[in-house]
Amino acid sequence: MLQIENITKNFGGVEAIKGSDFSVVEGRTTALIGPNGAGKTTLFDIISGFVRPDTGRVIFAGEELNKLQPFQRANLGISRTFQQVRLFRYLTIMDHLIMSEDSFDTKFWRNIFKRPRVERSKYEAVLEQFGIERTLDTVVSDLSYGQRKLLQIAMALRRPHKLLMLDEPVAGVNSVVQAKIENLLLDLKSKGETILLIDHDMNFVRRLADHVIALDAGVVIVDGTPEQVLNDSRVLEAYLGV
Amino acid sequence: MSAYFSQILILICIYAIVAGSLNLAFGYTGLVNLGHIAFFGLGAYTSAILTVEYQVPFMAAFFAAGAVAGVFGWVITAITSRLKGDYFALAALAFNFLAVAVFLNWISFTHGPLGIAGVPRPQIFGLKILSPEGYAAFAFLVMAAVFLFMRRLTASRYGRVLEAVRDDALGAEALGKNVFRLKCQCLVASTFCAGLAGSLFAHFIQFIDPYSFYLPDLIVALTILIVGGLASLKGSLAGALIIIIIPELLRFLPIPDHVVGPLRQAVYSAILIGILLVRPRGIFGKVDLE
Amino acid sequence: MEIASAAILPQLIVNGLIAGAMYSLTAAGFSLVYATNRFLNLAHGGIMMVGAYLVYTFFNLAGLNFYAASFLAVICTSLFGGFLFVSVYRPLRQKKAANMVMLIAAAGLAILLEALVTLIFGTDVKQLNFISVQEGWHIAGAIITPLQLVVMAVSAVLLVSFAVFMKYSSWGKLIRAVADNADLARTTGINPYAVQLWSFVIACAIASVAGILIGLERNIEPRMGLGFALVSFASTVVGGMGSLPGAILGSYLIGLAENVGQWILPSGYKEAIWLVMLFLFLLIRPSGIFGTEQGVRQTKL
Amino acid sequence: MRKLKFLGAMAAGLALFGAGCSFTPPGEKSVTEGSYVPKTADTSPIKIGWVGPLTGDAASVGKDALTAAQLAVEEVNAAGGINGRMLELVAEDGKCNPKDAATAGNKLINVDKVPAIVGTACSGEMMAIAPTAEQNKTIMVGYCASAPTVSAAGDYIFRTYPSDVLQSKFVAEYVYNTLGKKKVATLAVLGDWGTGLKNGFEQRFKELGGEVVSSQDYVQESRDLRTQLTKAKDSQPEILFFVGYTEASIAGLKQAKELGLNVSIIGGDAWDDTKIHANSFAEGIMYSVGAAPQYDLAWVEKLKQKGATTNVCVPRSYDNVKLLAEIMKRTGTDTAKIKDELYKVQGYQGIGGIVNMDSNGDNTSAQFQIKVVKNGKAEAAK
Repeated sequence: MLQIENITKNFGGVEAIKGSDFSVVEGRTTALIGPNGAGKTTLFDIISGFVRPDTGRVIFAGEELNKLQPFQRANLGISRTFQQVRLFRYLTIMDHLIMSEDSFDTKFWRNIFKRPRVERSKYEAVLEQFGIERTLDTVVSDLSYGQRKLLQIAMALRRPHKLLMLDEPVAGVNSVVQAKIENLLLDLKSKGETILLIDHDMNFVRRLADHVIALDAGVVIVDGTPEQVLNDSRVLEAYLGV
Repeated sequence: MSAYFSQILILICIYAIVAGSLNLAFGYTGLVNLGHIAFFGLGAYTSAILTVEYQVPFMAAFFAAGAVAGVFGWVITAITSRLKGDYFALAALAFNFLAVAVFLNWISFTHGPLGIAGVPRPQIFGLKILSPEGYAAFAFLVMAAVFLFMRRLTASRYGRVLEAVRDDALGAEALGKNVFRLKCQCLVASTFCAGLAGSLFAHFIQFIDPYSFYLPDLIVALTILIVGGLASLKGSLAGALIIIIIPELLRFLPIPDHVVGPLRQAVYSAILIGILLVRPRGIFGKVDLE
Repeated sequence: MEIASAAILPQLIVNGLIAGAMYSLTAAGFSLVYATNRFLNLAHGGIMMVGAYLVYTFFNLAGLNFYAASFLAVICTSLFGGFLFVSVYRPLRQKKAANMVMLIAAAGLAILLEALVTLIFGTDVKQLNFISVQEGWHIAGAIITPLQLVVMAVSAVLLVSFAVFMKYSSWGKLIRAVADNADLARTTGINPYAVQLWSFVIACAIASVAGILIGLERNIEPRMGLGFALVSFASTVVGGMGSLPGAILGSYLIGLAENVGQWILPSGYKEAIWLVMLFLFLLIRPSGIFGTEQGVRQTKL
Repeated sequence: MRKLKFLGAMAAGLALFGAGCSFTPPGEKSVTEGSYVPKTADTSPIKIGWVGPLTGDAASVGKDALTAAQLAVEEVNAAGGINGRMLELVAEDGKCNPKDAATAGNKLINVDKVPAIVGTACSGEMMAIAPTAEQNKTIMVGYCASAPTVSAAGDYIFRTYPSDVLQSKFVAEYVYNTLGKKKVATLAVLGDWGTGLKNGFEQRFKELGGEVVSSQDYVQESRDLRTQLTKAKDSQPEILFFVGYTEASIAGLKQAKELGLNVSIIGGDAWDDTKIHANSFAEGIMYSVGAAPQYDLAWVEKLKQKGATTNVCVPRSYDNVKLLAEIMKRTGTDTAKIKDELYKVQGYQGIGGIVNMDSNGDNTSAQFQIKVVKNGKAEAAK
């Protein structure tokens, strides 16, 4: 589904990514792990097009993405979340859910002349599914951190997508929300979603991932099953710095 | 008396359009277009030159005014698209200065500092609008149409995406929204409306010169916008009403004549600073200035 | 299109240097305020104008000795600047006002100052009449007056002291620390508010010196401030936002371009020259000559 | 659809206010509303409008002109007013820009319903008010607007100030014929007045056979004319024709002196300002000005008591009030009659000179003279 070929990226003299190669297989959950500064989020940004790599290619569903804008990649079916939740602070939950559904809302003239009906019950069901106990008209800046994380995952899921990319989905939330998100992801996994996720929590990764890629200082150090990778001495070394 | 009120109403309509369209770019989409008055001026010059020099019918010139302003709006967004917020604002401001410099120096086309005199009153389908009341009715219709258009736009799902671009352009991009195109479209719509207001202005005052489209008008437009509030079209209407009427009231107070002028300026700027200090969201504003 | 003879080139260059020196007097304070306070103080020209009117009041109206009058004017303008900062800019910043709000407030303040001065002094031009006017000195094929040399000297002192002072003195280090990151500076025990206030007051003191010199060279009018504020802004962009020596060099660049440019361009385009420079710099090199590229373009995440 | 409701409310408001103010259909209104039928034994005051720049760049011109107009009103009233009715001057700030002038004129015409406006100072102001004035049959008598375009502004639009066309011709002829200078450099402020004078001058000067060796412009706010003057000096003219308002002229003349531009300098009528004359560097400059036998000194003194000095725009602001008052004594406030009378004015002697109206409402008497600054004072050139 997704191939990363020989990606390098230099930020003002610092090599963030040094020739990374890996691939994400359809229908499986892949986890990217590595210490802070290993280049995980940079790789996410390269895949979704926010950062241009210096060399290398990103291939998604047989198509080379390098020349595409972020929004074009998103519309090809790459749906992602961010480590720092990115929501639109003056808009309501419903605005967010509707916006992530389709791209009718970018059509200038059609929006002036046409006003599609909105079924609130549909969106209320989404809130229930994700366990966000707020009304649809709540402005997102009033939400708790956990609720925002959930909303962001809900948005990413509602987008028509082939690949789901989650950047630290459970970081910084309490254990209740964490359990909620984990169950959600396990459910998705069982339905055959293709997921690429970043996380620090080894136990979380072990329970969820089919495939783990460990990064350190911009290089893929180990690539394999969770057991292989998490027991690898190089990974322990990278994490513990011994 | 009715003629006097009509003319005040005309000015209110014109400035409501200017401030409202600036709100579309600034308040809804977060494009701090400090060069907005340049597009107002481009519209005024287009309409004046077409009707005076080329005897183009008013309605054609009117829409051409919007179109020319819109085209420049597109060009400006396209070439400044890589700049961050503050720098976009400054580049737009520089564009305004530049536009005035061109109005001043391209003498064969704009008559330079002499300005263009004798801009005719509009004639719409054979009906010539001569009286101030008639013109006020026409200006009101245009204003109503422009606000209806902007209202349809901002209340729609498209409007939500514009606000999403304002709040977090990258987040919008990640949702598959073409932020660059949205910004262009928004600025074209905004400058198109400003161009229409320019045409209304030119055919109302019937004389335009480069200095009519300079910093003082930008301050007026910004004051209206901020007093009324960002991301609120109703606010822009209310702001225009307040900001145009208050200085007019000064004319009727027993104040020595030579004091009125500077006093009016002082009042304007004091309102602006006061509102920023006391109620930065303005009367109806929904978002904070960023 | 008329191209003037090359014989006037030295004079045009000198004219450019004089203009640049004049601009640099206000650009220096303007960029100092920007460096520490991170907003474009369009009212800086207005403060310069207030300084000029104060000298006029003390020297021409109250009949004080010129140097005493100048000294008083500098003190009063600085106090006045401090008052503006405490009553307008500081409260706005406390409300977490964005840079754009500060810019708009500053523009409003510029107009307010102009209106108030007009109410008090009227609109007509005031002359200090301190230096008698005669033909300047002939130096290297160009003519320059002693006053203009003083202006250039003051400008040079500002340039050197900014370059040296900012780099080596403890105050300069404080200013740079606040300029780089006010929040970080706070955690290391620096009081950014004090630094911001003091740099604003110092900028006002420089502005009043500028007002005195500009008043001597070009007379005093309520509207004298705005043009200087705009050119200061352009100089700061050209030189690099936040770089103090950059703003001064930017002033010279604009002064030179404006005057030498007239060698080939019709003179009506004189003002257009700096506008085009401003626009091109914003488009092509928004960080200016000495600024850093950081934070100018749309950041990708 | 809250917006629709809001617009609806505004529309209703408009309709209400239209009804309350007797909304007259277009085309019909002007005849009934614009003419002023004098009532018998009416003792209410007659309002006269005045427009000029009271703020902005040209405000120094406007303020003194307003004082002069007020002086004229006081004199008219002291002498019994207009057939027993007192004159009342309503002044508005036109800021020397079209937009503010349009609203100012609009207020005078539609609210104060003045039969006549003394004004304006700037041609831009005049052009902006003229359409409204013409439509409402309100008389305008400009006291300082001199752009050639004003001639065709309308039937009700007059000015006692001569058109720039005449002045620029006069200066060109004076420089070429009287002074015998054949090479001139020109430097003018960009604007209706400056550009108008410069163009007219250059055209006439070339017709006469002279050579314009350098032609420069500057914007109104500019106070640094060094490079323009450097270029002018380099072209080695025999004389410099320098058109500017007081502020830029003081700066420019000083810079000319500093740059050692030691040729004669001749300027336009805005130099008739004592603020310029008082400077050492203004010694010897010449300028053209509407010919008036030295201003009546008693009049200048009266003006001084009111805290005003005279400059080029001041006398005619005074004259226009007096001229209108004189006509209104015969015609009342019927503007159509005032207009007809104004066209007949021949040989009216005012402080600012003789007024002879032509069919454009322009003053053709336009006798100019050249003044020279000597010992800080302007005096007539031989």
